[in-house]
Amino acid sequence: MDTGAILMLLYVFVLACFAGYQLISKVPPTLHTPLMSGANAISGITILGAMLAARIGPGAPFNASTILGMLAVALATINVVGGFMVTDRMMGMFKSKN
Amino acid sequence: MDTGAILMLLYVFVLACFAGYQLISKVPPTLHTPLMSGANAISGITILGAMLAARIGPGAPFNASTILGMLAVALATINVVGGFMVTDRMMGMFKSKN
Amino acid sequence: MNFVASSSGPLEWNYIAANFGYLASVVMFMLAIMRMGRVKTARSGNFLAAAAMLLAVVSSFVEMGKINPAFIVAGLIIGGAVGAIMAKRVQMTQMPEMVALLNGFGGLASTLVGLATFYSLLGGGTLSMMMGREGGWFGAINLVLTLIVGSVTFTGSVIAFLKLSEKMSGRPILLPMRHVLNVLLLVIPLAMGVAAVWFVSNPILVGLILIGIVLITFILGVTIVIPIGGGDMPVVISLLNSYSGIAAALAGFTIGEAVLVVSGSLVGASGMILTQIMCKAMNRSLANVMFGGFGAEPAAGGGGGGEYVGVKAADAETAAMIMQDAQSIVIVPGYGMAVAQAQHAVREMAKILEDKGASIRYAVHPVAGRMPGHMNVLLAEANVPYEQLFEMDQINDDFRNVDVVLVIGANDTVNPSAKTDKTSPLFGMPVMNVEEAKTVFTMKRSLGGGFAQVKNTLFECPNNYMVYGDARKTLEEIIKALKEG
Amino acid sequence: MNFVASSSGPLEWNYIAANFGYLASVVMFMLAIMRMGRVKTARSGNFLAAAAMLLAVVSSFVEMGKINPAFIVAGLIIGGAVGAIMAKRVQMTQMPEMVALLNGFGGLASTLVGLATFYSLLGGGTLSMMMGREGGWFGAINLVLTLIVGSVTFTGSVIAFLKLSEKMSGRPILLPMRHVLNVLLLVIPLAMGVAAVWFVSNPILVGLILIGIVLITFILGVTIVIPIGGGDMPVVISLLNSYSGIAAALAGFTIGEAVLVVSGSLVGASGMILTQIMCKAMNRSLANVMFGGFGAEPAAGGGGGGEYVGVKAADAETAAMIMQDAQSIVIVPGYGMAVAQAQHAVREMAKILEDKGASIRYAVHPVAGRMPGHMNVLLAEANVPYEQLFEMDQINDDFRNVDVVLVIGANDTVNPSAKTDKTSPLFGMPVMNVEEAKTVFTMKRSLGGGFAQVKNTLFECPNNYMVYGDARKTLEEIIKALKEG
Ligand SMILES: NC(=O)c1ccc[n+]([C@@H]2O[C@H](COP(=O)([O-])OP(=O)(O)OC[C@H]3O[C@@H](n4cnc5c(N)ncnc54)[C@H](OP(=O)(O)O)[C@@H]3O)[C@@H](O)[C@H]2O)c1
Ligand SMILES: NC(=O)c1ccc[n+]([C@@H]2O[C@H](COP(=O)([O-])OP(=O)(O)OC[C@H]3O[C@@H](n4cnc5c(N)ncnc54)[C@H](OP(=O)(O)O)[C@@H]3O)[C@@H](O)[C@H]2O)c1
Repeated sequence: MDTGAILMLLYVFVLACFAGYQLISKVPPTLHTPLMSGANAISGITILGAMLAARIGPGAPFNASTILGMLAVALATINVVGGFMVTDRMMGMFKSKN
Repeated sequence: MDTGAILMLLYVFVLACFAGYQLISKVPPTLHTPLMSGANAISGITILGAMLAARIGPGAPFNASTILGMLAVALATINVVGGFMVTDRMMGMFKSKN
Repeated sequence: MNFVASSSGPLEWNYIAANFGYLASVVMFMLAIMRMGRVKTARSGNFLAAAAMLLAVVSSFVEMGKINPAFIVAGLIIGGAVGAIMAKRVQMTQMPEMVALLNGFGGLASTLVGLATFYSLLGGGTLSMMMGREGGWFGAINLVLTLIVGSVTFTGSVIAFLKLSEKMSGRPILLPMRHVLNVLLLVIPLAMGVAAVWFVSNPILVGLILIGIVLITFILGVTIVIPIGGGDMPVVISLLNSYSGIAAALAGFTIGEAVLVVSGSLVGASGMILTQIMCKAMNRSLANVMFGGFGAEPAAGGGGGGEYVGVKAADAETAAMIMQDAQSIVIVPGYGMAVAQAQHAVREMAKILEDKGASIRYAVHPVAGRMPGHMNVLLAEANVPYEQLFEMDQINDDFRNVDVVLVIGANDTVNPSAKTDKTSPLFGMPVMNVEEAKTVFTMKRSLGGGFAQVKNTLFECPNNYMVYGDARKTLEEIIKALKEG
Repeated sequence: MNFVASSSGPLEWNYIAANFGYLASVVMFMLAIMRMGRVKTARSGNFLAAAAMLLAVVSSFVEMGKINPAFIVAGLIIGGAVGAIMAKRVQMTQMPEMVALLNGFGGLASTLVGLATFYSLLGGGTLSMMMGREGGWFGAINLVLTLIVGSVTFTGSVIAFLKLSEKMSGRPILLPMRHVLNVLLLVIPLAMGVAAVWFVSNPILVGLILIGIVLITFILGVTIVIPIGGGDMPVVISLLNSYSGIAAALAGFTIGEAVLVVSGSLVGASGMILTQIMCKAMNRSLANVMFGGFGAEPAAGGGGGGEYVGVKAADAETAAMIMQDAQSIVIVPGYGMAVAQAQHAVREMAKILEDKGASIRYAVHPVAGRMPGHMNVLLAEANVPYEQLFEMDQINDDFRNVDVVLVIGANDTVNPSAKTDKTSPLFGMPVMNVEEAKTVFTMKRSLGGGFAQVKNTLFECPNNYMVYGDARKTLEEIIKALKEG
């Protein structure tokens, strides 16, 4: 990763933080808990890093990293799958009479 | 510019568009005109590209580009300076009695 | 960051420092736009944006390092002086055209940056570097797009400027087959752009092609904007403003400067939204505005000046006498107040009436005038206190409790038929319920139509009195009568 | 995009395709979070986020190309099954601890990704590549930070889980010198990180150091969270949730994946704001929550159970009789309703009363229960129509027109002394004006305190009647009485 790429990632980081800030302001309290759990599921995006570590292929032989990666994939998947399903259950409850 | 850098610029682009969208929703009509003129001034950021073209230095000899660049600097500066000053005048008028 | 520059040498401290400067200025721009969206913080937001721009320029100098900046400084001085003088001289009523003109300059600057980038690559012998190496296609596409968007923005804005400043008729000019023409004028430059990549080995030819692209899209900018009526210009300006942001972003892609990409797309996206919001307030679609022709001929709902029955008139003295005794007065300004430059007279009259014990409020329709916030800016210029300004939604249910409504040069925005007549082009646009007040005085020069050229049934209401004449003159007569009476 | 991977070979079509997939998923995540912020679109937003995640995973497979995915698939299957079972089995009342646990898994995953990245670089012989070449310092710093943030998130979330599920006492545990301890536990791993860069030539040593960092920050996560009371856990979870986003973003920096950086920082930033909003609703500062100890001992404002004068009690039958004749009834639920799992009984009672002609509304305090929206979720589970739910601000001025208020297991959120007693720790927190109603029935098991352990002056109000007992049992008795009566 060269300095140019690092700076780009920093741009991306700053912009994403800003977008995240903008998105959340003025959410009704009712939705705080499901939103928290939905955001929590999104943070399972770390699964991509885990997959990279758990792969076996050119430049990635089987070693400690593979096992660590597999564990990470499993944990991140629990976070993702459990998170989205639980959020769906919660949000599904907010239905109106009609 | 390699493909990695291009993709990064695309990320930056998408995020910035999103942030711009978020920023403007729900601005009172009173502010539309000054906001338009303020945003207009910001679009003068193209001045940075103009400066790059108008410079004389290593790898940038004096040629047609220098003159085009100077013109571009002048035009962009009109946009920037005029834009911010006009916006300031307009916004300065929204003052309350007290 | 600048990939073109960075690829020509190792990374230096100044490169890093400059890029943190850019990053900071991007953050400042975003915070600035956020602040500009609220009345209280708007001015400081604008100041912050200006500071961010300064920081970006300084950072750019830092990044360039040891260069001969003569031409840059010359450009900055000339541009700065011209910009400052323009900003100082312009009158508040001329704001729309001023913004249009500045916007055009921004677009032209982007076009020139595109051309200059091409020539500098040429001069430095690095053209093949750009077109040939990995990712070169990206730079090339962006170069062409920069030229197109920048040029359209330029001539489009100039036409908008001419129409708004009445140096050119505001009436829509409808060329035959204009849609076909516009499509051609867009497709040809794109095709030429593809051709340019084909002829990459012949830089002179490529240069000529690029200049051709610019000239053709200059024409496109004209043909896109001339069919659009003068009253729709604010929407057009807002759209062109968005384009100038996009042009800056594209220029950023071309030269690989992230700060241009971010700021440009911020402006591009926010301009798009603003355009949508404006269209919505006018109850029109963006397509309807852009395809033009609105206001070219009197609309079906009735000719501007014809067939009014039972219209009553009053003179300035009568109006003064009745207002004298009113408890609550609401002033409804419109485009005519801007034309007559009557805002100061309005404020003077209001002060006198306030001293006589009346309560004064101003009711501002979201699309009164010819650009959003037009009335607010004018009234603010005349020092009308912010507390007396009411938006339509805040006051519209209260007109029934009002003694006197004074309509000053407004027409479409107070037309009750927008609520009832399904055939009217105004139908569906929310209007001020002025006819519910006890007495209405409508100041305008004639029974002539407003922007939409529709018959206004307000003029036939039994409680409405026309006060004919230029709004400022009428107001001055009222002021005189009030002072004497 | 993945800079580590991309640097090992030329760019292929799959690399480009994958990266457009990532870009699309980033856009989808943003739109999803936007939709999740409105009740009407919340569910579809969550679905969109799930789709975005799927797209990202598929894109990652595309990017990796021809590999042996056995271990990945194994991880996906195990994780997917466990996650799905957990999500199906969990009860609505256990949501807070479920979120805490899932969050902890996310944090641990980031830690493991950090370690695995290190080992894979080691295995591939490219450790020196990372530490040695340009920009390597950046990867190294981020690796260490990933480990720290991920580990703290993991153990912190586990403690939060244990406290909320009452597998561990919710009481704050105050270690001596805990602030000093925490600072040490943070500074030492940072110093070890610096040392790791120093010993870069000895990969085994570096590996041991990294494991040491993880173990120490595991302890830090525990010591940070144990001093915080169980009731403050939702804020802690929200903060840890934000941390897990930051950990993902840092992991993205380490391996150079922009999609991780964007999604991670989206979660990080939104989590921070959510935390702030929650603290504000509780009238506490984030620092006050995080430094812990709140609720460790009865507050100055009065012991939880002591010194009540003139408290009146009523039995379920009496309450039923009076409600029977009431026109307008407002139900104010609190944490006790959640503990008693009384939401279905509440709904059943409300239905009977509605059939008898009463108007029923539910008044939900923003911090009723133990997590934001706690009451809304429970009431929604019991099929209470959304239209009958009112937020505090909507209904607080209307209590004076209400015949009967039924407080079900709420305490702090209905304590009038928050409005008057400056010494109370609740002072300044907005509360429900239930005491303004004609009659109040307060259902709880005793005169025991609520979360803040403050004396509740509502209990002494002349129009308040305590209905002692477990909320569900009491409600069932009321239902029986209503059916008979
Ligand atoms: N605000 C925006 O952003 C925007 C943008 C584009 C279009 N528009 C459109 O513009 C219209 C605005 O409505 P409006 O009610 O403000 O104005 P209007 O409907 O355009 O009517 C203006 C009236 O002012 C009168 N007038 C002109 N000069 C005058 C003078 N010197 N003294 C006195 N009266 C004078 C004219 O009548 P006489 O000739 O009889 O004097 C005319 O009928 C709407 O249809 C809106 O959709 C607004
Ligand atoms: N919502 C959030 O996000 C959040 C987060 C952190 C902290 N908090 C805090 O939590 C508090 C919430 O206030 P609140 O009014 O909802 O509740 P509260 O003040 O915590 O009081 C709950 C009451 O329920 C009663 N109770 C317990 N089990 C019961 C049962 N089985 N049947 C009937 N009653 C039962 C208890 O009294 P008995 O023992 O006498 O039965 C207790 O006094 C606030 O202080 C808030 O700041 C909220």
